[in-house]
Amino acid sequence: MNLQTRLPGLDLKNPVMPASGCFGFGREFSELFDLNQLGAIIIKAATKEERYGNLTPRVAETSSGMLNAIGLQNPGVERIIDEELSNLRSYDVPVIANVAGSTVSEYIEVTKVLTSKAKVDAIELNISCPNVKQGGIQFGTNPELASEVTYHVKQASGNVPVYVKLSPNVADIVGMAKAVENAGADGLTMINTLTGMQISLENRTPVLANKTGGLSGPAIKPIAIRMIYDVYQHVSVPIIGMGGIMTAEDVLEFLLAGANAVAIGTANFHNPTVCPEVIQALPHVLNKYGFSSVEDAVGKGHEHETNLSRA
Amino acid sequence: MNLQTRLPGLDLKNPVMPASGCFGFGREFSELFDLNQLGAIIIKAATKEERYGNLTPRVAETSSGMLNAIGLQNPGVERIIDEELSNLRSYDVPVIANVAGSTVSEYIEVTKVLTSKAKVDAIELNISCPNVKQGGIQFGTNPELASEVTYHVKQASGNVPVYVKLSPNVADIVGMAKAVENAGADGLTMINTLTGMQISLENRTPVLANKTGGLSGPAIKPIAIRMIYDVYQHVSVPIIGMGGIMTAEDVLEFLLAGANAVAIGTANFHNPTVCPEVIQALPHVLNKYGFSSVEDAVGKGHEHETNLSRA
Amino acid sequence: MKKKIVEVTKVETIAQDTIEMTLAAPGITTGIQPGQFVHINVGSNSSHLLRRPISIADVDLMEQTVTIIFKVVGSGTAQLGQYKVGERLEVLLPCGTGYPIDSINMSKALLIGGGIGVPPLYYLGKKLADQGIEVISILGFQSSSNVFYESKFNQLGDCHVVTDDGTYGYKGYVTDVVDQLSLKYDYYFSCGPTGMLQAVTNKLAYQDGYISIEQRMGCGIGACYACVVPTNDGTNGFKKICKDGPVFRANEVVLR
Amino acid sequence: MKKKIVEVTKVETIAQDTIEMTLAAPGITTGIQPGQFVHINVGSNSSHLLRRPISIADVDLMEQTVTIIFKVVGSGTAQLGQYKVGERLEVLLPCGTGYPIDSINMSKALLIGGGIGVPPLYYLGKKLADQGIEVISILGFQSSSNVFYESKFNQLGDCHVVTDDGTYGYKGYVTDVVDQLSLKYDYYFSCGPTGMLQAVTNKLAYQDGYISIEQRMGCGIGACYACVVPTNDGTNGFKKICKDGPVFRANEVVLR
Ligand SMILES: Cc1cc2nc3c(=O)[nH]c(=O)nc-3n(C[C@H](O)[C@H](O)[C@H](O)COP(=O)(O)OP(=O)(O)OC[C@H]3O[C@@H](n4cnc5c(N)ncnc54)[C@H](O)[C@@H]3O)c2cc1C
Ligand SMILES: Cc1cc2nc3c(=O)[nH]c(=O)nc-3n(C[C@H](O)[C@H](O)[C@H](O)COP(=O)(O)OP(=O)(O)OC[C@H]3O[C@@H](n4cnc5c(N)ncnc54)[C@H](O)[C@@H]3O)c2cc1C
Ligand SMILES: Cc1cc2nc3c(=O)[nH]c(=O)nc-3n(C[C@H](O)[C@H](O)[C@H](O)COP(=O)(O)O)c2cc1C
Ligand SMILES: Cc1cc2nc3c(=O)[nH]c(=O)nc-3n(C[C@H](O)[C@H](O)[C@H](O)COP(=O)(O)O)c2cc1C
Ligand code: FES
Ligand code: FES
Repeated sequence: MNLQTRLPGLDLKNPVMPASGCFGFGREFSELFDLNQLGAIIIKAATKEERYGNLTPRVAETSSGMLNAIGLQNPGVERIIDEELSNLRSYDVPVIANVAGSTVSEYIEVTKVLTSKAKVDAIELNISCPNVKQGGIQFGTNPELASEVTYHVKQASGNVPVYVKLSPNVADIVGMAKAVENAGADGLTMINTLTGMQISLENRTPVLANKTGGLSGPAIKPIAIRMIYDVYQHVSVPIIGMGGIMTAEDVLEFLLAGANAVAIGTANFHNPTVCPEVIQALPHVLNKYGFSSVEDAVGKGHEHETNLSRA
Repeated sequence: MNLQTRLPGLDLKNPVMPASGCFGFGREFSELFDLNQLGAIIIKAATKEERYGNLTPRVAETSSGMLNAIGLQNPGVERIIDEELSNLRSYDVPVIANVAGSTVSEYIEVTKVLTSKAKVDAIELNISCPNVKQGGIQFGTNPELASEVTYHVKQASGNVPVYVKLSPNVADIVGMAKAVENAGADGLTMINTLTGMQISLENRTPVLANKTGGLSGPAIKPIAIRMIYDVYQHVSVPIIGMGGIMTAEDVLEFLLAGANAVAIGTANFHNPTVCPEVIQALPHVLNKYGFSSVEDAVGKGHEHETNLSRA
Repeated sequence: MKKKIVEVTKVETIAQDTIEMTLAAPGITTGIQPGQFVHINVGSNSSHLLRRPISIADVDLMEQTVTIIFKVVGSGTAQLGQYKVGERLEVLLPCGTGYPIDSINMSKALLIGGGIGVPPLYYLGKKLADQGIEVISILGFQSSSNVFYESKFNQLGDCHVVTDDGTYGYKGYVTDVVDQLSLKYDYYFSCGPTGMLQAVTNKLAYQDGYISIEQRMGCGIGACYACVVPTNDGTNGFKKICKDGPVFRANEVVLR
Repeated sequence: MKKKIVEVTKVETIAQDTIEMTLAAPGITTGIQPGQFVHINVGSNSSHLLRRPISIADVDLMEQTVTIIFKVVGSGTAQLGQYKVGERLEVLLPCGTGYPIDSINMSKALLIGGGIGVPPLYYLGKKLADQGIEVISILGFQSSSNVFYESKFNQLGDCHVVTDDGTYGYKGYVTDVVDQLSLKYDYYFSCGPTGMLQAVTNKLAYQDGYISIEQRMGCGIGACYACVVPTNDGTNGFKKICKDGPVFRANEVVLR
């Protein structure tokens, strides 16, 4: 079974990669399995300077989901390159760098450093982090701002493709997708987390120190599927889908909705070997439901509709 | 333990009521328990004319949640009054009528009929139904439209209070809440469902005939809690909270977030006697966490913050 | 319809992926009509929020038990199949409207079941036979490994088994057997996949009959409007399968 | 750190809501240091998405088992407590960095444990005693019904139990006992609630010591930055409790 997947700038062995922020820089997981099995790796968000993130608690469990408010803790782009990317480069796996910032110029600077010094295979533009006070989510909920930052980052990235990560905390996801596509995005990654909160009955205060956090995990899968399905009908750039994937069956559901590849986030915490297990199960699942390759399945959840409207 | 809760137009024995669309008009549940135990009843959406709703399948199960796309099936406001409300009136329980429509004038007409002919205790203005092609959700994602329909329905309702039901499918829930408060809403009910989708791997098509459906159940509770927490800090009208409530502990979490009362939807399908069971457990739970009444707990999840900001 | 905690008193795999399970509780059998179903809470809050509807396949008034037969097709039936003798389940029963056998005047009945549509016909056949009505049954299965309850139906009267692949009994569909046998009967009673019910009702359009149909359910008690089926009376109206059905007169609703 | 399927070989309630559980698998004990923890998958996907960290309380190299002791405080530990002898669990172990006992030169050690902070100190004490180091312990519990492992600690050396309400042993807090006994020792090792650790590290500020701390975890292996604690070195930096800890030098991190 052919699991190969071709996306702008990315020639993937298979369509499965860990999602940003849920895999660090791969170091810990490499103790548990051979990272060469992965389709790609999306690394944790990089900002210009070191960031210390939010106070703890930073995570909470919810029904079929979790909340996180890490707050973009990272050692800054230069140290990420020196301490982490060189190590990751020893694997034969494309690296997608997640770029975050508070201002358009920070996004531009981080992108320049990553594409010139580190030669990452793609940029994932994180305009949707709900857990920082400045930047991030404002860009992700306002089509003009999203379009502006996409345009400038695209200018700065040279020939390294830029995938824009969309926030689900919007009324009109198709509008956002079109805005960043028009601004030059080479692809979309979706979805980031939904803003949520849990309140401790004992302490009478939100569980997370940051009060709100990003909701991820199987709880949000129906929202991710809906958004990808809708966006697929209105944009032509490829989509890396994510949100609650736990199994190879889930991967196929995302492909049917219109994703060309997928990322797995929260499931890595439940089962740190979930990525290779899903990759191993995928051929059987594709075959069981009558598909002969990954590409064969992409967007096939829309077929019936086309048939109907042709009738 | 005092469970009494006073809201505009509603003098409730306790703060727990079934949510609109999940309890029909109470008839079936009355076979299983005495409806007099309920704090109130929110009945299924009423439109001017009979509506036949969407094709089936209309529901699907998701991780800790469900999708529904009933599509406002109802016999029309006149038959609801004749066939259902007279029966409900035999119970000593306030009735809140959920009003839906495609146009502002439909909302007005249905409200007039319900408040003049049927003397319902309150109107729940449903501007957030994601499952109908026309009306509903547009009103709920656009603050100007929401404000307009609220204003007109408020004019039409006489002295019957109007609660506006907010959609969570927005980037700025506080902006929506303020808009309808300024337009005269007596209270808010929140949240309605999030738009989602499930795709059948066998059939290669969305499971629901309507394709998308509304996501409800414990999966969305963190989103509901966050939205109520945020809105509570910015509006002064009371909030009836809902979204994933299964237990009396969940009820307390909603009270702490700022809800004055709560509604239970999806849980009625899992356990049709959940409402009386939650009502029975509530005094013990309030007491366990140090509260002496329902009102005592409302908004107390914000206390720590007040303390901090005072310090 | 009541909410009951029942004890599992028997679990047996009677065909491929097909489990026969007996549920016991005092008073459990009260008021059950053939064709009604049990609405089962198969799991905890988060793992299965929605109940699963399973037809009542048999009733034992002496033992106060109800027997169900289900096929493991997804996660809900898989979880139900994990229950062991002695464990408890929470169920709603009896749900829906069954076959109106007390109000039908007949001397000979034809039962036509397909796959997991066979179970409700067994209790129906038993009740009919009790009333002295002659019962003939045609049961369709995919393959020999799926066949169950043949001998039980044989005790009620002639039973013809047909498999899609011909690995057991006749080869083909239940409607083929209807053709070959050219039977005489007063009413037919059918339950099975929608495709089968369409074929049966088309073929037997000139006959009086009752069918039992399925749809994904929310509440299972008539409150949520999830499980509707369009009526055939030109009104654009709907019936609720969980309350007005699952049994309908053959021409009462639109199958699609 | 490895992912292992382990078999539950013992489950015993040893104090109020407190369960001792033994996990067995070939190779399970390899490389375990006292103070490390097991990161346990307590449930199915949807019921508990996040693992639960539980300290290693004892290790049996002969039997290839690891013992954990946990208190049922919420739904995760409740579910863990439901496992029965013979059932299997999936775990990551050993996780984190334990007490660096091989690199410390000492002849006398004081263990100070509070509540569910007591378990990791037992395996620590056992290893220290094996090395010929004198072990004194002070164990604090809420009330007499919560006391466990007193006799086990007594076998390692003097053990002083203190309860908040005085229903068993001394009355008061572990720090009160530290005052009353005025002990001499080279290092102290403490694990317990944050409030207790603050009191202990304040009182013993002049002493060398190690503490073990808790925080809600995501991955439990160092990848997600959920479990950080601020370092005390003026850099605004953080350490990861799941990887750099849970054991830290007493003044290495900021407790709050
Ligand atoms: C009135 C009635 C009587 C039934 N009697 C029997 C019986 O006696 N024996 C038997 O094996 N099966 C019977 N079924 C079908 C049975 O309910 C489904 O096979 C079962 O719900 C599938 O659940 P699952 O979780 O295993 O499958 P999944 O596919 O994982 O189920 C996912 C969702 O789809 C729903 N669903 C899937 N298929 C069906 C279906 N055909 N009908 C209704 N809901 C469905 C489930 O309720 C659930 O909400 C009956 C259905 C109805 C409506
Ligand atoms: C390194 C380490 C070692 C531990 N060793 C032990 C031990 O030996 N025995 C023991 O009884 N307990 C121990 N704990 C605490 C134990 O992990 C929590 O009591 C448990 O996770 C609570 O889960 P719950 O579902 O029962 O509670 P819930 O409150 O329902 O848990 C909900 C969430 O909060 C997290 N959580 C709640 N309290 C804590 C806490 N104190 N620390 C970390 N996460 C928490 C859970 O992981 C979960 O994500 C240890 C914690 C850590 C970090
Ligand atoms: C702990 C945690 C940290 C995350 N950090 C980032 C991040 O740094 N950048 C980013 O774009 N997304 C981040 N995300 C979002 C995920 O990449 C992903 O979009 C989201 O969690 C949905 O996928 P999932 O349900 O599979 O986790 C984070 C998610 C989690 C749970
Ligand atoms: C089957 C179903 C039907 C619903 N119908 C309506 C409706 O007619 N009007 C309305 O305002 N909300 C409707 N809702 C939304 C609920 O009232 C409630 O806002 C939502 O489900 C969140 O609560 P829950 O998680 O407790 O179900 C419906 C929900 C479900 C599941
Ligand atoms: S399932 Fe709710 S009305 Fe039938
Ligand atoms: S829990 Fe993920 S880094 Fe510690």
